Amino acid sequence: MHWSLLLIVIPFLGAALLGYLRDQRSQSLIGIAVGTIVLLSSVMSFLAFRAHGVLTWQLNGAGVFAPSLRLDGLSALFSMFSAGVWLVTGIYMYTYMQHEERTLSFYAFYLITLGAVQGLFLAGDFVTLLVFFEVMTVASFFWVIHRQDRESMQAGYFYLFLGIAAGLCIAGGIALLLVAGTTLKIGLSAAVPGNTAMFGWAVLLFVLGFGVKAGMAPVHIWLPKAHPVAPTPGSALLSGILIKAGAYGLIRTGQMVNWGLGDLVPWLGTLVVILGVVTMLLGVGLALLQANAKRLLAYHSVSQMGYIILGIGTALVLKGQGSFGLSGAIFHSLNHALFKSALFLGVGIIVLGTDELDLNKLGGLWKKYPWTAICMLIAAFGITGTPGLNGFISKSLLHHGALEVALSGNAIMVWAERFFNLVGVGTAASFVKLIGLTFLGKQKTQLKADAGEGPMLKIAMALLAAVMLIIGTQPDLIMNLFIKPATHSAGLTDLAQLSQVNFFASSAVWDMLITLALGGTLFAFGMKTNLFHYEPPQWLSLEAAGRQLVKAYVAADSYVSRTYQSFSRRFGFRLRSCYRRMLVINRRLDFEGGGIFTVLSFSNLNSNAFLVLTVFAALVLYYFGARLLGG
Amino acid sequence: MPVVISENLAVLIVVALLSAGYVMPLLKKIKRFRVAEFFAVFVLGLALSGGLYLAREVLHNGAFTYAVGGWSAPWGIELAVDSVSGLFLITIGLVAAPILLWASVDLVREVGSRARAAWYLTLYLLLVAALSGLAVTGDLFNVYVMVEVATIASCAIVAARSNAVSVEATFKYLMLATIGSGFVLLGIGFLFVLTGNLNMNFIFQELSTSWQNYPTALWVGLSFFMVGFGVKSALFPLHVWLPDAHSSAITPSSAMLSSLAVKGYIIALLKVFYIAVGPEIITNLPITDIMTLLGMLAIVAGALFALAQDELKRRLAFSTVSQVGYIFLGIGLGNIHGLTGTFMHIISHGATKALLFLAAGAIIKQTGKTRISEMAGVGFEMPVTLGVFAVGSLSMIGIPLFSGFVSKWQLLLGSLVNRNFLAVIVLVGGSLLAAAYLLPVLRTAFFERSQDRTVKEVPYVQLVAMLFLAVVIIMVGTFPSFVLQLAKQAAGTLLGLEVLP
Amino acid sequence: MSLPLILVAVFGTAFGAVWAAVTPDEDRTERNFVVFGASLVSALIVWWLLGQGLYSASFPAFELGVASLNFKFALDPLGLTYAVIASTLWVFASVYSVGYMDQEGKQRQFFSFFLLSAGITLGIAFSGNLFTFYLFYELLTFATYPLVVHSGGEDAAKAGRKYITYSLVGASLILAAIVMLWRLTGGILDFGAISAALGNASAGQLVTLFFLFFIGFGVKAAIMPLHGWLPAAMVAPTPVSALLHAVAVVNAGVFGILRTVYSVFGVDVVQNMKIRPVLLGICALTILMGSLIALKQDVLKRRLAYSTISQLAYILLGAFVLHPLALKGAILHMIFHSTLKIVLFFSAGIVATETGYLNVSELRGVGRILPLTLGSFGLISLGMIGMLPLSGFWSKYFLLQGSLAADAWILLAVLLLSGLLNAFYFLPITITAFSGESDLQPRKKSSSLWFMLVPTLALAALGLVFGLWPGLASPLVDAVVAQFFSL
Amino acid sequence: MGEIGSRIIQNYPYVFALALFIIGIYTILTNSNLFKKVIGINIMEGSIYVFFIAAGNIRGGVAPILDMGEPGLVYVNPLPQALMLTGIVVSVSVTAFSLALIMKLYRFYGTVDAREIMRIRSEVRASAGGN
Repeated sequence: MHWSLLLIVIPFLGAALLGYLRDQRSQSLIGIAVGTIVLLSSVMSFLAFRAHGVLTWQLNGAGVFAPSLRLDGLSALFSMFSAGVWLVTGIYMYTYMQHEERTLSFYAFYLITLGAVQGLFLAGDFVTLLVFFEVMTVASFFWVIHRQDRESMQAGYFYLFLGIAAGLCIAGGIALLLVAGTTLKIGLSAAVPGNTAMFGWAVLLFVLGFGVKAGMAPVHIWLPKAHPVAPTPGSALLSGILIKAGAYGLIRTGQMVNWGLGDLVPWLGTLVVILGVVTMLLGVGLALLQANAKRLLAYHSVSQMGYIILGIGTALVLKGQGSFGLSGAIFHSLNHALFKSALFLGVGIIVLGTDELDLNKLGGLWKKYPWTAICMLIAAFGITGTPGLNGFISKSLLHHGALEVALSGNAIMVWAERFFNLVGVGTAASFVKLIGLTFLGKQKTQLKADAGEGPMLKIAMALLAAVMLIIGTQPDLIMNLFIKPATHSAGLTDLAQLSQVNFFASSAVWDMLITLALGGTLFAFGMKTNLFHYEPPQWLSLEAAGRQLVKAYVAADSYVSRTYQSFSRRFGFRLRSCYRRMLVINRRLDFEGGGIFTVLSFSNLNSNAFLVLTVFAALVLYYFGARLLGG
Repeated sequence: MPVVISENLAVLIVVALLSAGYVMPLLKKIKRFRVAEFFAVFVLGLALSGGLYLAREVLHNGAFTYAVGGWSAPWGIELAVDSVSGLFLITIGLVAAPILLWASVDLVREVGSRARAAWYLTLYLLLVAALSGLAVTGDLFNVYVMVEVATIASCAIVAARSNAVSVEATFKYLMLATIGSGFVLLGIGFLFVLTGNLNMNFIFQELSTSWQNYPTALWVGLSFFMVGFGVKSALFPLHVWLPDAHSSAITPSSAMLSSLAVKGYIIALLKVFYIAVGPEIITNLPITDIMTLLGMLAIVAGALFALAQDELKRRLAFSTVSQVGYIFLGIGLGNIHGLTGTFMHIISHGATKALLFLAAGAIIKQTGKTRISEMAGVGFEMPVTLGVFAVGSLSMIGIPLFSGFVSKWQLLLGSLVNRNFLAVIVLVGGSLLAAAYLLPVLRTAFFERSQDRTVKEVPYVQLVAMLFLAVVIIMVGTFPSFVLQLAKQAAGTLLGLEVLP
Repeated sequence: MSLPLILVAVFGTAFGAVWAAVTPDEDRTERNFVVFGASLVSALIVWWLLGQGLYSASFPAFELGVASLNFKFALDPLGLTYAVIASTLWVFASVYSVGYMDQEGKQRQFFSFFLLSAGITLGIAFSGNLFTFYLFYELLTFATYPLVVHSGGEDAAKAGRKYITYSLVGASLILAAIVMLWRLTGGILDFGAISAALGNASAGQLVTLFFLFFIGFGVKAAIMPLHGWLPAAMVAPTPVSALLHAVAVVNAGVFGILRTVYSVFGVDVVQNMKIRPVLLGICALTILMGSLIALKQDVLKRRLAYSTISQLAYILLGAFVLHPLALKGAILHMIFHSTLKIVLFFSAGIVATETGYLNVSELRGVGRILPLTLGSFGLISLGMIGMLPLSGFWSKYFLLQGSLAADAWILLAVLLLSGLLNAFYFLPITITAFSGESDLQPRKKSSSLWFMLVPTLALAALGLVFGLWPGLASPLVDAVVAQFFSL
Repeated sequence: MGEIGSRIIQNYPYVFALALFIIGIYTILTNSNLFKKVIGINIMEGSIYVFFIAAGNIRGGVAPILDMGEPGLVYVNPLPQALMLTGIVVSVSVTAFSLALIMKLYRFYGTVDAREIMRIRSEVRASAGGN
C-alpha cells in the first residue's frame, strides 16, 4: 500500500516544491519528474495488487472521519493510465508552456490535480472520494480560468459551480446512504438497506453528481465551454482523465447496487442506458456542427462518455451478466483517455503555430506537421473504431453489450443498439472532417516564425500513438492483464463470456468498415449542403433554459424588492410623521399653547381646575352607570 | 436602644424632625452654615436609623398602635405603626438625607441668601416630618393635618428660587393642591358622616358592618378622596401642575417632590382605602378597575409626553407621571403581588428618580445646559455623574440587578394573576418607552463629541450623595429580600392577609 | 473549585475592562496586554473546565430574594460549548483588534467594552437558570451597544438605535415569557427542572410561551424577518462585527433558542407541541432568503452579514429537527460557523485597512497585494459552502443525516440548494480578487498587519484541521447530545 | 314632593354647604383675576366647614364642656369642631401664602390676570425658542 500513499503524497510535495522555482523549464522538469515517479509507483502498486490481491489501508483514531484507501484492479488501472497521460502531458508542456503566462500557478494546479485524481481513484470510501473530488474540482478550475479573459472566466464559473453542485449531490447521497443504513465503503456491494426508497434517492444523487463530471447529458454543458478556453494540456487532461473520474464514480455506484442483482433500484439500469444514449447522440450531433477544433473534440468527449455510460447501463440491466458492457466501459475509458488526449495535444501543436482553432480556416498543414498529422490520424482511427486500433476493441465490447440487452426485445434497448451504430457513423464523419480540414487541402493561414513540432512535442505524441497501436494489436494481452481484473474488482465475477470473444471476427470488422464508409459519405454530404454550419436554436440547450430562469428570477426579485422598498419607505415615512405630529401636539398641550391649545393647555389654571371637576364628575357618573348596567 | 425611646420612637421621629426644622432659622447666624446643613442631614440620618429600627420591629413583632400622650382613641391621637409606615419611613430616610447632602454644597447660592437657605431647610424638614407623620398616622384627622403641612411645605420649596416661572408654577400648584385638599376634607367629612369616627380602625369596623346601606354616599366620598389625592400625587389627568413645578424648582426640591412628596399622598390614599375602608369594599366598588385604567393611561401618556420634551428636568418630571402610573396600576390590581409591586416601586422609584434629578441638576449646574440636545459629550467631562445617571436609567427601564426590576416583576406577576394581559403589555411597553426617553440622554452624553473640555465634575460631596443613591438602587435590586419582605407584609396588612416573615 | 473559577472567568474580564478603561490613552502597550491577558485567562479557565471532563454541575445560587429569582451558575456541556467558542475566539479577536485599532481613536472605550462583553458572554454561557440567563442577555445588549456605535457618525447612531430597539423589544418579550413561565411552574426557573414542572400547562399556554421565547431570542439570532439590525450593525469596526455578529451576540440568540428548546421545554414537550413544521419552515425560508439577498450585496461586510443570517438558520434548523444527529450537526455548525465566519470577517477587515476597499466590485487584483489574506478567505469560503476538506462540510453532513432520519425530506433540497447559493456569492469574491491586476498603486503594508494576519491564518488553519479531524470536536458535541437525548 | 321637600328642609345646612361649594368652584373657574380665585377657594373651604359643623351638630346638644353639675347633658361631638379649627388655620395660612405669591407674580408680570400671565409666559417661551 505504501506505493499508493506515495501516489497521493508526491504530487502535493512537488506542488509545494514549485514555489521555489521561478523559471518555466525547471518547473516543467519538476512536473515531468513527479509524473515519472507517480507512474512508476502506480505500476509498482499494480504489481503489488497482482501479488497480494486487494489492498486496503485505513487511517484510524480520527473519529467521525476515518480516511481509507483501497487498491484493487479497477483503481490500479485508472490510476495507472491517468498517471501515464499525466506524464505525457508533462513532457508536452515542456515546450508548450513556454508560450503561456503564469506558468507557476498552472504547474502547481497541474500537480495538485494529479494528486487529487490519484487519491480519488484510490479512495476506500465515498467520503474520502468526495474529499479528493472537491480538491480536484477546485484545482482544475484554475486551468479553465488560466487565461483570465472574459470567456474563460464565464466557462470557469460554469465548471466550478457545476462541480460544486456535483459535490453537494454526492454529499447528499452519502448522507442518505448513512441514514438508509448501508455501507460507505467503496468496492463492496451494499448490504440490503433499511430504507430502500432512501437508498434509491442516494443512488440517483450519485448518478447525477458523477454524471456532471462525466459530462453526461443534460449536465454536460460545462464541458464544451471549458475545453476550448483552457490551455491545451489542461483540456487534454480534463477530457482525458478528469471526466473519467465521473465514469469511475458511476462504475463504483453500479458496484454499490451490485449491478442490479437483488433489484435494490430496479429503474437504475434503464435510466442509465437512456442517459447514455442521449449523451452519445447529443454529443456527436453537436460535434458535427462545430467548426472550432477544440469544441468539436469536447463534444466528442461527451459522446464517447455516452458510450461508457451506455456500457455501464447495459451491465446494470443485465444483472451480473453484463461483463461485456462493463469491461467495454472500463476499456473505453482507458482508450478514450489515450486518443482524446492525443487529439487535444495535436490540436494544441497546431494552435501554437497558427493561433487558429477554426477548422474552416486551417488546411494543408501535413507538410509542416508530419508527426502531428500521423499521430492525430492514428488517434482519429482509434476514436472512430477502426480495426487494428484500440477504439475498435472497446467499441466492439460495448457493442456486444448493447446487442445482449437488445436481445431482451425491450424497445428502448433495441433502439439503443441502433443508435450505437448511428453514433459510430457520426463520429467517423466528424473525424474525417477534423483531419481533412486540418491537414489536407490547401493552406489558408500562414504560420508563425517559430511554428513547428519541437522534440518534446513529438515524443509526447509518439508515446501516445505507440500505446494505442499496442493496445489495438494486442487486445487479449490487455484484456487479461488489466481489464478482466478491473472488471472483477468492479464487482462482476462472471467473466466467462469475455474469454470467448474474438475481436477480429470478420462480421465485427465489416460492421466497423461499413460504419467508416458511411461516415465518409456523410462528411461529403455535409460539406456539400452546408449542414455543418447549421446553428441549433438557442432554446434547445439547457444552458439557455438556465439563462432564462436566471433572468426570470432577477426580474421577479428586482420587482419584489422595489415594491417592498417603496412600501417600507412610504410606511416608515408615515409612521415618522405621525410620531412627530404627536410630539408637537403633546408639547402644545403641555405648555406651548397657541390656537385651541391656549384654552386646553395644561398650564392654563382654569382648564386645570375644570379638569379636576370633570374627573370627579366622571368618577361619580361612572359609578352610576355601572350600577345601572349592573342592575 | 433604651425602652423609653424604642416605644416612643414613632412619634419621636416626627417630633425630632419638626423641632430640628424649627431650629434651623436660629442656626443661620453661625459662622459656617455648612454646619447647619450637616446637622439637618444628621437628623435625617437619625430618622432613617429610627425607621430601620421600627421596620425591623414590625417585621418581627408585627404592627402596634401608639396613643400619643397616653390618650387612647377615640379621644386621643393614635399612631398605627405597621410595615407600611416602616417601609415608607425607610424610603424617606434613604432618599431625603442624600438629597439634602447634595443640596448642602451650594444651597445658599441657589436660593439667594443664608436666611432663605435656613428657611429652606426648615421647610424641607417640615415636609419630611409631615411625610413621616403620614407614614405613621392612624386617623384621618392627622392625615388631613399632615397632608396640609406637606402641601404648603412642598409649594414653598418649589418657590424657593423666586423667578417668574417657578413662582407661577408654585401658584398653580398651590391652587390645585388646595382644591385637592378641599376634596380630601370633603371625603373625610363623608366618612365621618357615615361612621361618626375619624379613627381608621373604628371607621373600618363601622363600615364593614353597615356599608351596604349607603353605598352611593360612600362612593361619592371615596371619589372625593381619589380626586383629592389624585391631584396631589399627579395621577395622569390630574398631573397638570407637576411638570411646571418640578422642572422650574431648584434641583433638591424637584428631587424631593418627585421622589417623596408624591408618594406620601399615595401612602395616605392607601391607608384610607385599604385600612379605613377595607379591601372587600374596595374590591366590591369599581374603584380598582378605575385605578388600573388610570394607571395604564398614566404609564403610556406620561411616557409619550416625556418623549416630547427636550428639557432634561421636564422629561424627568413627565417620567415621574409615568412611574406614578405604575404605582396606581399596582393598587388597582389589588392582589398581593400588585400591592407588593406598588410598595417596591414606591421605594425604588423614590431612590431612582431622586438620583436622576440630582444627576440632571449636577449636569445643569456644571454645564449650564438644560436641554438634552446640547449635552453632547458631557459623559466624558462628568463620567461619575453620567455613570450614576446610567444606573438610574437602567433601574427605571427595569434591568435585573437594579431595583426597578424587582417592582416591575411583582407588577407583572400581579397582572398575570388577574389575567390582565393588557396590563402586561402596558408594563412591558412602558419600560420600552422608558428606554426610549432615557437612553438618548446617555447616547448624547457618551457617544457624541463635544468641543469644550472646560467642564469639571461636581464636588465630591455631591458625588457621594449620588453614589449613595446608586448603591441603594443596586443593593435593593440585588439583595431585595429585606425590603421585599417588608413590602409583602405591608401588602398583607392592607389586604388583611397574614404574610409569614 | 469550579464556581470560583467561573466567577473569575466572568468577572475577571470585567475587572480587566475597568483596568483598560483607567489606563491612560497613551499607554497603548499596557492596555493591549491587559486586553490580551484578560481574554487569555478566561479562555484558559474555560479550557481547564473543559479538561475537567464534561460533567453537568449546578452551583448553589446566591439568593436574590425576589421569589426564587436566584442568581445561579451552572456548568453543562451545552453551556461549555458556547463558552469554549466565545472565549477561544475572543483571544484571537483581541490580538486582531490590537492590530486593527492601532490607528483608531477612543481605544479606552473600545477595549473596556470589548472585555466587558467577553465576561458577559461567559455569563450567558454559564448561567444556570432562566433569570440569570435573561440578566446577562440583557446586559450584553448594553455592553455591545458602544462597540456598535464606536465609529461615530450619523449612520452609526442610526444603526445603534436600530440594534438597541430590536434587542430591547426582544428582551422584553423574553421577560414577559419568563414571568408567565414562573407562574406556570410555580417559581421553578432552573434549566432542566422546568419541563418537569410544566405538567399542568395547557397546550395553548405552552405554544404561546414557546413563541414568545422564539421571537424574543430570534431577534438576536437574526431569524427573518427579525434580522434588520444585523446588516445595519455592520458599521461597527471589523473586530466587533466579527465577534459580535459572527460569534457572541448572534450565537447568544441561537444559544438562547437551544436553551429554550432543550433545557426549558425539553425535547418531548416541544415534540408534542406539533409546531415543528412551522419552525422548520421559518428556518428554511431564512436560509434561502438570506443567501438570495446576500447574492445582491456589493458591500463585502453586508454580504457576510446576510450569509451569517442564513448560516445561523442552519443551527436553528438542526435544533428544531429534534433528532440527536441533527442536534449534533447544529452544535457542530455553531462551532464551525463561528470559527469560519470570523476568518472571513478578519480578512475583510484586513482588506479594508490595507486597501480601503469595502465593496466586492473593487477587489479586482487585490489578491496579488494580500495573497495570504485573500487565500485564507477563499479557503474558508469553500468551508462555508460545505466542501471537504473543510470543517463546514461536517456540520452540514450531520444536519442532513439528522433531518433525513427525522423524515424532514424537504431539508435535503434546502441544504443542497443553499450550499450552491453560498458558492454563488462567496467564490466570485476570491476569484475576482486573484484575477487581473488591481489599479491600486503599491504602498507599504501597515506595521500592525501581522497582528491581524496571524490570528486570521491561525483560524483558517483551524478550519482545515477541523475539516480533516472532525473527531476533535466530537467529545464535546456528543456530550451535549447525550445531555438532551437519552441514547 | 312634599316628602323630598321636608328632607331638604331638615338637611338645610347640607344644601347650604353644597350651594356654597358650587359658588366657590364657580368663582375659581370663571374669574381670571388671581385674587378672586383665592377668594373662591376660601368660599369653597367655608362650605366644607359648614358641612362638618352640621355633621357634628346634635339637636339640643350643648357645647362639649364637661360639667359635673348636671349629668345627662347631651354634648355635641367635639371632633369635627376641632378639625374645623385646624382647617381654618390651614386655610388662613394657604390664603396668606397665595397672596404673597400673587404679589410676587405682580412684580414679575405686572398683572394679576391669569390670562395675561399665560400670554406673556407663552410669548417668553416662544422667544426662548420653544422647548
